[in-house]
Amino acid sequence: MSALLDVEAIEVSYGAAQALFGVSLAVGEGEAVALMGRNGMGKTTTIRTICRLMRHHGGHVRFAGQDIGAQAPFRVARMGIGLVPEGRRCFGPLTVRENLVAAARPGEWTLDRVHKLFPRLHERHGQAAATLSGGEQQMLAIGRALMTNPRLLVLDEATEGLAPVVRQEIWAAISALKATGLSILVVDKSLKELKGFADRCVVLEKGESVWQGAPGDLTDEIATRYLGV
Amino acid sequence: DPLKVGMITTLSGGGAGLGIDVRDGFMLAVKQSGDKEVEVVVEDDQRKPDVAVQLADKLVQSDKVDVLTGIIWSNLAMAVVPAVTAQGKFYLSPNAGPSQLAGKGCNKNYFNVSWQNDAFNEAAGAWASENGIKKVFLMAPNYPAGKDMITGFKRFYKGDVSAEVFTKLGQTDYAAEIAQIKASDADVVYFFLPGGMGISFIKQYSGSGADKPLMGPAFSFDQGILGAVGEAALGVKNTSHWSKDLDNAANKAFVESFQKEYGRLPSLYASQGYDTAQLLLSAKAKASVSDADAFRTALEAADFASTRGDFKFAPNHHPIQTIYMREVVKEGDVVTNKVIGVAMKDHKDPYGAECKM
Amino acid sequence: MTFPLFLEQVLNGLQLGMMLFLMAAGLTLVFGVMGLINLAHGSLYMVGAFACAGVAAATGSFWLGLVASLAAAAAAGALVEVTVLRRLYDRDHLDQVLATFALILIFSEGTRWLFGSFPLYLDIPKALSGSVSLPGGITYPLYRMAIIVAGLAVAVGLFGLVSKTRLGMRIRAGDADREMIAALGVDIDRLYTIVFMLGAALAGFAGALVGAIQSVQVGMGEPVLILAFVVIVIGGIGSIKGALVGALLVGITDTLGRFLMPWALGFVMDASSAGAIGSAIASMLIYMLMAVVLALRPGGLFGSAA
Amino acid sequence: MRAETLFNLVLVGGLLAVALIAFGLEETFTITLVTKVAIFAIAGIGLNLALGQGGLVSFGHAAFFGLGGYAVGILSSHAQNYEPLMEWPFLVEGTTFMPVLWLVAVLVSGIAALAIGAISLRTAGVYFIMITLAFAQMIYYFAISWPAYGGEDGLSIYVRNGFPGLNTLDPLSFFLLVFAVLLLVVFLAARLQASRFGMTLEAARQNALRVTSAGISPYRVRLVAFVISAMITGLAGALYADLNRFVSPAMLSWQTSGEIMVFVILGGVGRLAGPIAGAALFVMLEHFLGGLAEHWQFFLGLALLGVVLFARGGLAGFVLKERGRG
Amino acid sequence: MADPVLDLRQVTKSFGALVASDHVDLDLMPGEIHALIGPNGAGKSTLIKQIAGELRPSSGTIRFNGEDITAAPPARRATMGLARTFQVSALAPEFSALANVMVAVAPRAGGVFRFFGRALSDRALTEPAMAALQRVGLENRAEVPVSELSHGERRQLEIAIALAMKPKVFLMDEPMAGMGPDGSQRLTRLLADMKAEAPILLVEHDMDAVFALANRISVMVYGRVVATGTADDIRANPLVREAYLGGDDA
Ligand SMILES: Nc1ncnc2c1ncn2[C@@H]1O[C@H](COP(=O)(O)OP(=O)(O)OP(=O)(O)O)[C@@H](O)[C@H]1O
Ligand SMILES: Nc1ncnc2c1ncn2[C@@H]1O[C@H](COP(=O)(O)OP(=O)(O)OP(=O)(O)O)[C@@H](O)[C@H]1O
Ligand SMILES: [Mg+2]
Ligand SMILES: [Mg+2]
Repeated sequence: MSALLDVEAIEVSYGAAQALFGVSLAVGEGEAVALMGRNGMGKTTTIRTICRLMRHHGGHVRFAGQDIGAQAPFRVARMGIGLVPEGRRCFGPLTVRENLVAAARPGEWTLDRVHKLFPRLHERHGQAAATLSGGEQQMLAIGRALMTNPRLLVLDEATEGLAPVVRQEIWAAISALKATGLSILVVDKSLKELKGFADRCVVLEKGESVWQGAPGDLTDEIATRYLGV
Repeated sequence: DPLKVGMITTLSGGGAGLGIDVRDGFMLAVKQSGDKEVEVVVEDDQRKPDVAVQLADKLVQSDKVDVLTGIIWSNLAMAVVPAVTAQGKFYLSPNAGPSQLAGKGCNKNYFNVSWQNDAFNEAAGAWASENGIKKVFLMAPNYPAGKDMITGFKRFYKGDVSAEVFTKLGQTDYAAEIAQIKASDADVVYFFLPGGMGISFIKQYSGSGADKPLMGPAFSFDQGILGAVGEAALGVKNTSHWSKDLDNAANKAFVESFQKEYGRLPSLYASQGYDTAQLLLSAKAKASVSDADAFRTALEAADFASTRGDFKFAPNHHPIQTIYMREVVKEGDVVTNKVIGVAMKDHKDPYGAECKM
Repeated sequence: MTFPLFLEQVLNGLQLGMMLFLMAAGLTLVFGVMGLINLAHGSLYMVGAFACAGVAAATGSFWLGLVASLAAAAAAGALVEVTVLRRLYDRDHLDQVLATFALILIFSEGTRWLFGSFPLYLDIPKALSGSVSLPGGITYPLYRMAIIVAGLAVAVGLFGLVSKTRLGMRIRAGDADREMIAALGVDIDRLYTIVFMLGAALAGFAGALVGAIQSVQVGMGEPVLILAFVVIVIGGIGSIKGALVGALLVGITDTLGRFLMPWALGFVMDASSAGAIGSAIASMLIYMLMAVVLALRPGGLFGSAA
Repeated sequence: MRAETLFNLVLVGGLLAVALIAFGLEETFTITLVTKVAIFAIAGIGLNLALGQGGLVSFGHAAFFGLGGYAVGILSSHAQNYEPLMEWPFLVEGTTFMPVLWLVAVLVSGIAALAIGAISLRTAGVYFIMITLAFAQMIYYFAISWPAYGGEDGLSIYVRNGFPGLNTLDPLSFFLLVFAVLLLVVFLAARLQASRFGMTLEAARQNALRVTSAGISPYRVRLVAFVISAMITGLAGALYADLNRFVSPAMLSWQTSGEIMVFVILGGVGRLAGPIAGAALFVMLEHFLGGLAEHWQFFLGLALLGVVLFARGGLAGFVLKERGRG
Repeated sequence: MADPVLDLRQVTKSFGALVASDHVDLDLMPGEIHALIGPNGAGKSTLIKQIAGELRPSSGTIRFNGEDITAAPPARRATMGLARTFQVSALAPEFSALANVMVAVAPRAGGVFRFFGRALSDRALTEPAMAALQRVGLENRAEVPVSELSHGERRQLEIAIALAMKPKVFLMDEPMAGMGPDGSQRLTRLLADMKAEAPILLVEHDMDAVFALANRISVMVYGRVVATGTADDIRANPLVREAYLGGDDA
């Protein structure tokens, strides 16, 4: 399996404060990778670096065989990275439908298909995104990323704020997406679901990738040591 | 003896054309005199009164000038002149003559070489009465100079006033006023709208289908403005103490040399700048500015060939001069003014009586 | 006062409103949609008027001048956006204020440098001179009719562009969250350049059209700027419909105020003071209107509440 | 923080030094310029309180600057003409005594700000910018067309007002007086910035919801800040009237509001001494460029543009960042 | 039985055709944690906003310690003792974590209209603020600007602020959201402590936490409270299982 995304020993800083000290991970074509770690360990920073919203000063980021270190964010997105950001960041003044349409690029994912995945978004299509409930916004953020027809879907806090049943739906949806061959990189706090879903896990600790492996190998000892459970 | 002149005038922003004309007229006269002893320091007041005051301070304190001049606008003059004359400096006004400085607030060191603000309007009022105009529509911006203009007009006007309309300072659209004019029973519209306001009004008026003749003081029909309104202004009558076709030798020489030097027709303001410099040079030839009394006497004599022909000072140091009636005509390709008669001979401002020097 | 005169004044008010809308249209786009406080909007308006006057004088054709005004203002807009404003989107609004204030100085003095200090000549085209007769015995200048039509066309076009097209959605999305729209694959930099050019071209267009019946001179842009801001703030920022309604309201208030205030005061004082005082109140009227509208609806008439 | 203190001291000290050196060299006009800088700086510090700390971008501070100026102009012209301001219901006479004039200027601006702020603060963001502008414009047009005190022509104060024990006509003495006021204002602003009130105001700027849910009404905090801000700017207007011995509606115009704002942004928004740096740079540019070239405003524009583009956070931000790294 | 601290009667809020709160009756007793759960968009946050005063109910009344506060402005409710945390963090980003807490302490420690003293060295502010940070485990991040805190840390800070207000009621909108597994566990312990100080109205989707903490649970669906009961009642309620909990969860 050739790696679609290949992150190699990246170092990233906020001003003078370094946040990542060599994070490496790879996501293969069609693979689902879970990024884990306690609060403040650098998951979001890693994801932002992949999407070029932050610059690294050490290491490499490659996507589909290209070094994307010098690319503008929009180019990376067009190459096929779809982001569901932490905190959702829906376009508040725009309606639900406009949020989706603004992101649209040609491909299998269309407005109809997203509506089918999240019927709630269909119901609320004319409402300003800012007034959606938290969970509705999360659905919108995922739908919006799908509208870009990505090859790699990156979800930061995929199910934050969702009702258990919706959470299950989302996991089901992401699993279905995975089944279609979409590659996925996901951050979430629910260990159980991540383990059930991911092909591989990467654990971050204080800005370093300290452990990688199949979910089955994620022992309780590792979980207690790095994830605090 | 050397003579140092400080010129504060408007060289930037919307009203810069006037300042530039005054400056160019003034400098032309200085250049023609060939007098190497005259030094002129020019400063830009940006049409802001506070800046003008500070520049006056600078010219007096740092540059140590003997004479100041150059201010275009009444409100700036009101800010600067009292302070400058109080410090014993001479001020020669090449434009703007607020009534206060002609009356109660007159000063022995203040000379107005242009006109008292009311002059053109008084002459226009007199002319209107003599030429059988029964009813006028008066219009001016709502600020002191505008109100003075209207008062001035009414002073010698015997007929009726159909309406008095005050517009907003800086107004650009006159559709509402034009509708009122069309609906009124006036014979003539007399208006004072300086600068861009006048340009907008005339352009809009000419396209509106209104047919009442327009009249006004020269400011709205100055050469710089006629260039912008073009034929829309044809036929408009306006009062002025100067016109480029005034038939005297000094004026002919001035018009020709100005055109040669700067490549454009001189305006009213240029002639005033030119006359101001001429007056100053004439005084310098007679007395040293270090002897203030002698210099003042030399100024009072006004012993120079004015572009407007006869020129002398009243006791309040304001001009006694003839005001002409001009008409906007087309000469070849150029829209310009032509003198059609005298509106008021030897006009003298009415405020002098209050002046105690 | 007669009734036809009153009607004519209402018409004048509407017409002034359309003119204001035309002047504000570009600003609404750039300010409401891109979130950029562009004080130099008035300068672009001036650039348009000067370009039109310059080209019309050289070629004798107003229409060529109009084309030139669009081109010149768009080019100036693109230049300014690429060299200056682009660096300021992620900064504080106040940096934009200072930068565009600096641009006003540069444009004004630059224009004076090129064209001199005297107002330029610009006349309405022959095809649009003359007047039309309306029912009720009102004659109305054809050119002003043309401005109304142009204003309506711009309103409809802009409304469609901003609210109906994907381009419009992306611009608005970019305003809400620039980083996020880039992360979704939209080249927001290029998009903003295009929008800014469009806004600038609209300013130039207004400058040329309105300049033909006003004074084409340095400094003509600043009063327009203030009025345009008043208009879009009354209407609610970001709303084209709001800008249109705001413009008409301001136009009618201003026209009728100028006309009715002195008339009404004439009943209680002599004509001369009524004229002066009435006009003083009239000149404050649109600002009063704005204050009242905002005090009652802090987000403007059609804006989302601030 | 220490770098900033040093920066502030250098600025304030520099102002004094320039004035004293100018006095030594008998460059009287330079003293006038420095006085102007100090006065604009006071106006800017006033605005900075609302704008920098409170995030209240007032585009109408010229109203307070002008009201402060007119308070001085009106009172002293009455005093100079020996005409009482009013005789009924009680006698109010003019005065030429600066402390009283200042007090009146501060009160008048404060009261105006209370009224304007009470309405304006219902709005936020750009709406606030415009509604403050609207009020300032109303006052401006009123001043232009109201004939009693000169209208557009303005109002002259023939002799500068007096301050006990000081010859205010002497440029250096007047400068020192203004400078003392500036020091006082800087001191007050510094204390205010660090105080609970300053902290709360700042928090309200960053997140009003945060403040509300802590049980504080952001509206009240902002209104108080707006009033204090206006009072300081009004005081500057009072001083400016005496500097020029003249007041006019130009002080009330939107260009003046814009300029005060430019001082603040140029110097560094929210920085204590930012307005001093901004005013100094602006006045310097205006003075030197004005003498250099006919189209000096073109170059002024370029210079300002340079500052925005290359000095993030204004002069203060620029200088202090450099210092912090070194 | 003691009087409820918070008492909602027939509270209704509609947005156009959508009824986000539909005649809601709800109360909060002293010493309890009352959890409010329900599908996304059920109207939980809307209800919290009405209690906090950010939204005005279309009809119905809200009483706080017996006093009708339906129309009171939000700041006043906060002064009366209602503290809330936000679903999406509402913090002053340029301030340090400590200063954010201090702002909340000030109104209860002498008021905010003090213009002279240095706030940062005012121990009446810093000490309670520091104590609150300690309780949520942020004491080592006290001086860090909020903009540099990670998402999870911000959530912790929100709670510290609520704690520092020493309120009579906590309104918490999804405090667990964004917390890592370890964070959730620690927060669960903290909330269990906090209810001794003041009762908590808790909106939360983390069922582990809800079932571990709540004395009572109300379920909201389409703006209506459809069930109220103990954890076991709710877990057993087939309607809730279907509409909210889903197949296997909890
Ligand atoms: N804008 C910023 N400026 C400075 N430091 C930051 C900034 N954002 C994050 N950090 C720091 O970088 C580190 C990593 O943060 P990051 O947001 O990547 O963590 P995370 O693993 O996503 O945590 P969480 O689960 O809480 O979201 C943290 O120590 C955080 O304080
Ligand atoms: N201002 C508004 N205008 C229109 N609809 C609104 C507005 N505010 C909220 N809504 C709608 O009201 C419903 C309730 O929203 P609310 O935020 O209270 O849900 P919630 O129960 O908190 O959901 P979640 O668990 O996802 O946060 C949602 O469908 C939302 O879209
Ligand atoms: Mg994160
Ligand atoms: Mg919610």
